[in-house]
Amino acid sequence: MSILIDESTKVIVQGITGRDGSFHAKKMLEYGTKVVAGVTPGKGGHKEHDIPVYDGMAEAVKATGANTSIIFVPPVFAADAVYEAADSGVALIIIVTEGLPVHDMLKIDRYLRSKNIRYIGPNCPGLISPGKSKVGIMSADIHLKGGVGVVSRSGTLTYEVVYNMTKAGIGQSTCIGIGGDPIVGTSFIDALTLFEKDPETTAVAMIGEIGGSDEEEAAKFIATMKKPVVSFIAGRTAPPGKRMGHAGAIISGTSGTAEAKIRALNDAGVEVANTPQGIAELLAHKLTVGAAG
Amino acid sequence: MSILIDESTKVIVQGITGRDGSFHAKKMLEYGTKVVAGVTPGKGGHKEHDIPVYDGMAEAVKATGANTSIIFVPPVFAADAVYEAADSGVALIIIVTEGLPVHDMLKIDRYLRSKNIRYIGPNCPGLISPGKSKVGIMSADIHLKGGVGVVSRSGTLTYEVVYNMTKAGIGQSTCIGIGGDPIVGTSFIDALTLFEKDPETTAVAMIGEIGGSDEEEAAKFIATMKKPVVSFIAGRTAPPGKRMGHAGAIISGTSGTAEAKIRALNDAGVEVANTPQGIAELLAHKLTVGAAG
Amino acid sequence: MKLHEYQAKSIFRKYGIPVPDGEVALTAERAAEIAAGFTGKVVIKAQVHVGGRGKAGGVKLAEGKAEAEKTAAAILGMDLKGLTVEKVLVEKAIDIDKEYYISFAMDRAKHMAVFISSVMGGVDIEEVAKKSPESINKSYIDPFMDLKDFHIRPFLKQAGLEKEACADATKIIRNLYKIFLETDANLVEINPLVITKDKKVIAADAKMDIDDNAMYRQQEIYAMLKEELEKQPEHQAKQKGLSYIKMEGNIGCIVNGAGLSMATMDIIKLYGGEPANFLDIGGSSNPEKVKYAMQLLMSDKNVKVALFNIFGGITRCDDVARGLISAISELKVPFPIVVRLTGTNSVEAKEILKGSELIFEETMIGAAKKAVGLVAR
Amino acid sequence: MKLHEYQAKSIFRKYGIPVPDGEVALTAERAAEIAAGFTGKVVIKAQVHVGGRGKAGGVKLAEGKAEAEKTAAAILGMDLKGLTVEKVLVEKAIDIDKEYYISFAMDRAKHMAVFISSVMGGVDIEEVAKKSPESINKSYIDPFMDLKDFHIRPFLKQAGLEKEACADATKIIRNLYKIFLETDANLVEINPLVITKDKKVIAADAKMDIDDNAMYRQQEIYAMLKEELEKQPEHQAKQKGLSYIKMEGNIGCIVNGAGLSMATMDIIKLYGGEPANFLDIGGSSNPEKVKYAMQLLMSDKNVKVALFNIFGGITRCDDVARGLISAISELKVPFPIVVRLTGTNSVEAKEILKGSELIFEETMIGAAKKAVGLVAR
Repeated sequence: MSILIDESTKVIVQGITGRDGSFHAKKMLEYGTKVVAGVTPGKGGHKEHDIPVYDGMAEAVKATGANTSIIFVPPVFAADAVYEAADSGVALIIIVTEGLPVHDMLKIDRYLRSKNIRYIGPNCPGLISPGKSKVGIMSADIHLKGGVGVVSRSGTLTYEVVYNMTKAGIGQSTCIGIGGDPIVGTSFIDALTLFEKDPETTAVAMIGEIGGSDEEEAAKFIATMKKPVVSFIAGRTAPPGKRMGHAGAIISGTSGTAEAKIRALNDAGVEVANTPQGIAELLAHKLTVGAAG
Repeated sequence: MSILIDESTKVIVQGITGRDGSFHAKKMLEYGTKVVAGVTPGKGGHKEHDIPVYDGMAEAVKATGANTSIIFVPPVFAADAVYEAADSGVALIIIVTEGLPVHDMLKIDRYLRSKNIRYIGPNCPGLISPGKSKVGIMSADIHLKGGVGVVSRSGTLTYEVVYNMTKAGIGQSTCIGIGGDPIVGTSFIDALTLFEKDPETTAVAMIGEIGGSDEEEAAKFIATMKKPVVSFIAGRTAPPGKRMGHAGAIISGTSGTAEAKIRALNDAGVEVANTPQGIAELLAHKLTVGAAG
Repeated sequence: MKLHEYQAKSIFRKYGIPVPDGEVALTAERAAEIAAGFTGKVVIKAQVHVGGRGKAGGVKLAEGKAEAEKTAAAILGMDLKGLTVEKVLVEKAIDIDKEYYISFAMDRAKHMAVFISSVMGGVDIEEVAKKSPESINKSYIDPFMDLKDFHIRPFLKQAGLEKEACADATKIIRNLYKIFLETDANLVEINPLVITKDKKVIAADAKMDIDDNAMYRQQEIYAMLKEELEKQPEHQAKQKGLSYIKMEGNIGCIVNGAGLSMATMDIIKLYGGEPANFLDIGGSSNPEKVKYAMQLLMSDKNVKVALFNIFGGITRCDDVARGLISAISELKVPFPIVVRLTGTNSVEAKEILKGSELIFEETMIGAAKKAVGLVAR
Repeated sequence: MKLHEYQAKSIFRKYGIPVPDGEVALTAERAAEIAAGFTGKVVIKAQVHVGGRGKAGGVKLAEGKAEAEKTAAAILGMDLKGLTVEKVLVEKAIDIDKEYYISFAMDRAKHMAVFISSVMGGVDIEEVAKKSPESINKSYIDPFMDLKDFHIRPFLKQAGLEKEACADATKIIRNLYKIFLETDANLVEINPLVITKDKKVIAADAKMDIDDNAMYRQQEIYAMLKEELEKQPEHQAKQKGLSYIKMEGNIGCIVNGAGLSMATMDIIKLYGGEPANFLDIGGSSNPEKVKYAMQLLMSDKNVKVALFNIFGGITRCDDVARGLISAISELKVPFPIVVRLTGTNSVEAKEILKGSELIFEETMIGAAKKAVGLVAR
């Protein structure tokens, strides 16, 4: 097993005729993901890497039975693309697009929740269940099929962590990038809840960063979990009041600091690595102890 | 048992200082309903029939632990009153107010559903579980505690039916007036579903009328029910294209006729009485047969 | 409440939806003057609330002042499915290339507004739905989302419009939706939406139905309708808090509650009679309302007997009785009155009415049978 | 992006929120002229993005032209918590009777906007939250509902405003919400909202923070900020698709990805160094971006060593390598460059860079240690 996506996931790429959409549709297809359709208004009937393109989501879902959509549409049109996906019947939406205004996200978030549709992002790399399916933009070759769930607010930092895990022989069940925006569809707690329930997952790595209080909330939840969780928090040296690349990575006044997050995690009994490499070491230890005990 | 309301129901009356709100708050209190608070903005701190009045719903719910609200606010302010109730934490809202515009109702309906709040009405008499609680404007004395669930789109017609049932010694578990507007919170199917599950209810009387297709939808559901259902449909003589008092009671083109509804019910095996009195006779027969069989 | 085509088109104009040049006329002379202002042919269209005006002869082409006058004269005063034509719309005729159907309506079952479109315009949409359902597209609009391009796209594609016509049609659809929301409409419809031979997109017809419940905040529209409404007894009754609909029978009904009123009519019919009206005097009946209800019945020459059916609850039977006493003492009621009163204070009511010439019955069925019997004599 | 008080107040005026009469000045002379236009006292307020300007000496009263000029001269050029005052707002002083706090903000955890109010205005709201939490009221606004009277009522009641002030305050709060929505604000704040001795309700201060992501549709606001923004290296970098934040250390960082950039800074610190900056060159790096990133580091006189940390994925290491080669050949880079490249095409990258004076490291930790060591020498 894995969470959210597996061999049966059927994906539509919204914005498939754009540069990024086309590139990643191809990469996903090469990985073995069932990319069954693309959507670009006005391009219906065309093909992109042999994937049929439709004018609209309703039509594409009806024709292919897709259950998942990944969105590569520029921010100005992204909100409408999400609404269209929401009304098409898919159960999971991955918003890769960066730069969606927060006021739009408030409404989108409320809308998708009201329809019980799971979404990931925005401004996220997507997710991968190694050996099964990739619905995202991460490079596949650093991943190894295994038992550790990875959840993270950032992209390349996660690749760094996963790369070190794989080098150490520690495989992953599913890796999810939840995105770096202030409002995201899938929180740490959401991902942890799914990992806790997933029989294949034996431990979880949570990679947080400054801004908001998602890690602090997660810490409380982890205290109730049976599976071990290790963590890394980026931004110990970040100054207050500045957005560190991600729209959500900002210390406001005294809230959202790395210190507060690390403290909350330590209080919940979670070991927090000093470096991204440290995650692999902590996991190796946990898994050995777990296997022994 | 009964459905939706019973001895434990704690009610707030929104618009308690208005003429109708005040009158019916008193009547409900006299019946034994736990009317724990009233709300009228600007009248906080006053008392109405010894019921404490608050300025807002949040405050009233916090102070009293109420789980139900009944709204007697004029149409111009009714939508806001519903939203306020929705955000206050009550689980059941009865909208007595007549005259809410349909465009307002579209949004209200979507909002309440998105929060999983049950509502009844608008433009409805409310509901009564005889001997337990009355959250509505029906006169109590025609009711008798018993085993028949009654659900209806109209007010006085239901009284007529219930009056005849009570005269014949057939008591009611709960009587719900779902309201005569085109868009209502609780449909026939919703009420039937609850009655089917309620151990105290042994049979159901459904009183429909022209307009829409709620009775036709209900017929399909009744075909799957274990409990007997009898029906009466008003408006066999109604002309097309005219609103018969209720905003929702209108035959549009060829849809919404009494004939179509009666046919659908008959097809589902439901006996439809020719007169309101006929309901009591049909029930007497069903219940005797049921007891014998 | 329905708007006439010319009224709906005046709203369309305000919202930037193109309609043919034209004006409404109450007389043939005025129609001729309007026609004289246009070169080429004009269309003269009866302004009545019935479907299929064209087939029924309510829409005609004419050319020149004289012909327009003659045609308008023929249409004005015409009886269209029971309604008399009092106004005509005189419009410059347009060169039709293609005809489509678009509307925004309420879907009661889905609790959503719906955008309905068809590539078969200019004909009755219910007919199209039966014969060519594949030509119809429905896009449901979630109340939390509003109209989006993806709701419109399927129509544009099916219609195969060229780029410029696409942009024009999109603008019209967006403005139509705006009208739908801002006028509290139950229905706004363009049938046909026309592409002219010179590639213009025009609303050739216009239909609007406004939510009665929203009239308090639709004062502009109410002002448009006021004059015509005030002539209707249904509307006069409504202003007094009564719901009245005239029927063709001879047994006048006065009932409290809409459902009970319909049921009373049904029972009259069941026992062989014909109801003269639907009349719901509402919840809290005061004597004035009862008196007014009786006057309504008296204004209908067909009425041969009145049937009072009151189920007292919030409505107190003694209040109704007092109204009844005052009505029969002040008005010379020319027909017998059958009364059935049950519920709150019905004993007191019967006391009040004792000695009057009213005919009492205990049950709905009894009262209906009695009334039918009285008419049959 | 934060607006200055005078900019926010210009928006307030447009939306009908009363603010004191006043104007912005870049010189003491201009400040004096503005002051001369008012009778009575004026307030001269430093326009810089720091909290607690008053306590820090950035807000002063003055009377008459001469005193205003003297005061403005003292404030202009002042250093307030590291920022130099370049503009002052000169306003007619108001007679304060009562001070309140109101704002609309984003609640990240609840995914909702929130209306925050307090009867303790004119002081830091975070302080109030600690010391008198009971004075603060929060009403969460569901995105599907918008602002309703019941969100506002608790504040009006707690503030105990008289009828007219109630109506004025309600209007201000509704307009503030409109600004919040229509300008894509993360925060709009009035602190204090003042009731003057003659019972007027006035926004004495104004704070606004606009969502960077919404700038594409907030052109009017962007135009207001443009001049000041264009002076900032952070903003210039952003225009080129890079995320740059200057820090006080001496190890310049060039990294792909925001999280990895922060982690790189953290590791430098962990091993005893001080990062000179945050710099994320983003996902699809072209050689021009790499060159520009190097120029940014060179423009910071503190930088003693550069640390490249690239995790190739979508970003191809060979692209970065080509950029790097072109940068070092065209620019005279005055400090050593430590390079760590991993992932997609890293082998090709190393081939490209072979023979250059770059210092290679295999791991993040290795690269950080090396950079720290180079600075320490």
